[in-house]
Amino acid sequence: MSKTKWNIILRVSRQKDGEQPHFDEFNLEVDPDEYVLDAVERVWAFMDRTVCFRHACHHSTCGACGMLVNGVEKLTCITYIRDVTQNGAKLTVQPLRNFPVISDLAVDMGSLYSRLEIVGARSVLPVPEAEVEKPASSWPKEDQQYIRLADCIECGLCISACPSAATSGEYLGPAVLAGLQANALKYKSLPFNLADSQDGVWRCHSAFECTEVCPSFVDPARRIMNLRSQIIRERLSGLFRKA
Amino acid sequence: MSTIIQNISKPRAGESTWLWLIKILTGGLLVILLLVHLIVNHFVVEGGLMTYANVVAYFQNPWIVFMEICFLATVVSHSLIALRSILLDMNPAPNVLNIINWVLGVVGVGAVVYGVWLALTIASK
Amino acid sequence: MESQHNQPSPGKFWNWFNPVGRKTGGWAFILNRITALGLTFYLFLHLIVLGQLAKGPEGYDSFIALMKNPIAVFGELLVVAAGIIHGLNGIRIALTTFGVSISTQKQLFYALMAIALIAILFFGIRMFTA
Amino acid sequence: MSKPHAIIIGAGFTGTATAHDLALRGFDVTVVERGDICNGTSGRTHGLLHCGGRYAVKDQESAIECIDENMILRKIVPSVIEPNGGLFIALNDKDMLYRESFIQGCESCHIPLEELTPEQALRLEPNINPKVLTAFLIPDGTFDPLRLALSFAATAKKNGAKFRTYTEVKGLLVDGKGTVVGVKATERRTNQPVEIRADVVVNATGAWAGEITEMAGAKVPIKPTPGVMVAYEGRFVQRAVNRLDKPGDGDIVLPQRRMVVVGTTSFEIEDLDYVPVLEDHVELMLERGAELIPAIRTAKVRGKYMATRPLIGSGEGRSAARTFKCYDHKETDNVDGLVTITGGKATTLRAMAEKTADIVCGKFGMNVPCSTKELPLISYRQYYLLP
Repeated sequence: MSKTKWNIILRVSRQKDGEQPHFDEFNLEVDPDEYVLDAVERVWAFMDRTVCFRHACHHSTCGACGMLVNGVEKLTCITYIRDVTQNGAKLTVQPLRNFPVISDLAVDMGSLYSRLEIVGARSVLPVPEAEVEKPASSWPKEDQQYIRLADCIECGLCISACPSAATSGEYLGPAVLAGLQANALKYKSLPFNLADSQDGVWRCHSAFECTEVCPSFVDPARRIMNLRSQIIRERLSGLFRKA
Repeated sequence: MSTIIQNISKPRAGESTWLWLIKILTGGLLVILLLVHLIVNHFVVEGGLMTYANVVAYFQNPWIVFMEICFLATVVSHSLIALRSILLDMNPAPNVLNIINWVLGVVGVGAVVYGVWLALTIASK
Repeated sequence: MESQHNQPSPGKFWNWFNPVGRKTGGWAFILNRITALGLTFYLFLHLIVLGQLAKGPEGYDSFIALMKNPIAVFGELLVVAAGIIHGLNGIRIALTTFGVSISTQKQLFYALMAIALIAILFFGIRMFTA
Repeated sequence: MSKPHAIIIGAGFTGTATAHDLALRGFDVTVVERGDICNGTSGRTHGLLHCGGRYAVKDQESAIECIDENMILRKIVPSVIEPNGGLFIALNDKDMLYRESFIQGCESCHIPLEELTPEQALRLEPNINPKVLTAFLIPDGTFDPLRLALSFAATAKKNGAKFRTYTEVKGLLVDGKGTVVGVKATERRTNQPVEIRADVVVNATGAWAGEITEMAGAKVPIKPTPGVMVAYEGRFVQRAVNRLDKPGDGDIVLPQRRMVVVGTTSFEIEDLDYVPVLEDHVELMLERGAELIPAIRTAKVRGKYMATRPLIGSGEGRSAARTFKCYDHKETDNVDGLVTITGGKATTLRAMAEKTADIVCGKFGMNVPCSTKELPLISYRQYYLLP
């Protein structure tokens, strides 16, 4: 790791309880191979103890530290400083979009968690069902018995990046639809009706920004499209069932 | 369980699968119809329908009349269904949504009826 | 002070237009929606204008004469361009919805826009030289 | 009399588990946390659902606590755990020397283990070092740190506990007789001072416990000992892989989602609030991790982070006892109304809460039995649904 140090200006979005957001700038000596979250934590530790930000695991398993870094949704604990700025340049961190701001960089993702709960998105699932790109059937027999934490770390980046989620709070959102897609969809069940409603898959307008920002291999866009095909198949076969 | 489940658990009469399928099918159809429309009406037909006489002559063939009406119905349904899904982004309350459905329905049917009338009047000239 | 836990921040209708930090897909969506709104507006304009045909030759021919100036032709070229861009992008959306080339949706978009550019040039030249 | 009101400082593992236990035992609970849930050591723990094997030889008290709690957590909060077990593998003769004492240690701590031949081990986990000489199957597991704490916090909330995050304790409220009767804090969302009164204050701030006790002139023998962990992209194994040896650096690699996390090291620090990730420790993790799973050598680094373990007492780094202690400062420093709980391991959070709740109930003469061993926790997401 390079020993050269960079001097950057960290512009932190500040917003205390209802006032208009404004930026505070901090001059910081950083190591380019550090993460953006380390820089934010150093600002809190040494420069301004009033800075509020959410963070827990620091290695992309908890989903707490999502922020806008130079306007793009990033998981700051795994985003190298050298990938988002240069020596002597600025680095802007802001809270995620489409969530109410608790304070400064911390947002309240209660709406995301409660919807994941309602659609029954699983937090742990059998290993063969966990990855979208590898169908369950392609997993070796002995892997069937293992259970692991899901890919989705519920970090909210996809909800922040989604243009549909930006327009109204009712849209379930990419992460929720992706969580729903991972479960087998039963025709006319509550999750099916939630998915097949105007606030479900039909509010997605294929911007693919969710997959673009997802740090965790979930590929929500692919899952939403798969969910659509499932719903269309169910609806079409529903016709013949009735006939 | 919580307020959340009330307002999103009842799948509001929204753009269900059928509306979406119509939108995507008419969309696919339109890609062909639009190209045909552009090329035939303005490049193939002599005079490019630039004069009243050209148009009347063009509309004497009943097939053309039928084709233009189909094209109109397709493009009107596609655009109004899509406009409706854009309006859904305004998160309209159920009663407002009903009004939107009605208005778009009336506008759509009205446009097609108007188109048929127009095509027939030209054809009869 | 418990912030309203379950309420997302109430979005505004025009928030869909937020290109900050967006990549190809986000831009394609914005482009798709703008062309859609333009085309719908033109559709109804087009229908109203064609109404002149019912009133006999004077109305229609005088309107066509009016439309001969380069600005109007450029306007019509914009409509043609919007139609082509929207149509081709629509193919991309239909394909990806049925699972085709989701992982290569960006490349597909650029390829389709290249075709669109060629078509627009073709129509543009024809319209301005006719 | 109405429910006694307990303030718990710190919303990490110990804080949330204690809130859960006290809420069940009839306390009004307010958890005060300067950041959000798990933003201290608990968030950055390795994530190992410990079976106690690592401590079966030298620290059997901790080992027994771990295996018992391991089994309980698998029952009460399965939705945050990867319960796929673990392996202790020997890679050279020095490791083999540890084999006998490891078997005896595990048996005396009732840690179930099963010895595998190298072929069996490699068939179960093809990516471990092919030079494996012997392997032991033990009931390790992995958990998601934030969601483990949130599960306890959600259940506590369901039973009436209040969580005041982004509220930093600046001082303790003390009455005439020197009894702690509440906390002075800053509500960081508005930068306004706030005072919360309570019948008892539980100091569950882990490595920061000393900072809180200082406010009351009391002391706890805490030696904050950070360790570096490195997460690599790629789920090379389904089970946690431990080095068959006495505790050392980088001797555990565990799978988590689509990563493997190599841990950990041990070093001394002064400033608790920011501990840099030491570069040579990261290189050591790469080297040691690659010994256990060679594929790590070419894997992409996902995240490098550090967690400050609250070790108790005199022992040097590794040898310090890893069990936990609960101090009623009425006995230790003649300061009533303040109880400190620290030390211990992530896996033993429920047991630490039980002991703390026992002591706190004792102070109020309430002998309410602990019921958290069997009670399943509600979904961690409920923390966000409940008001």
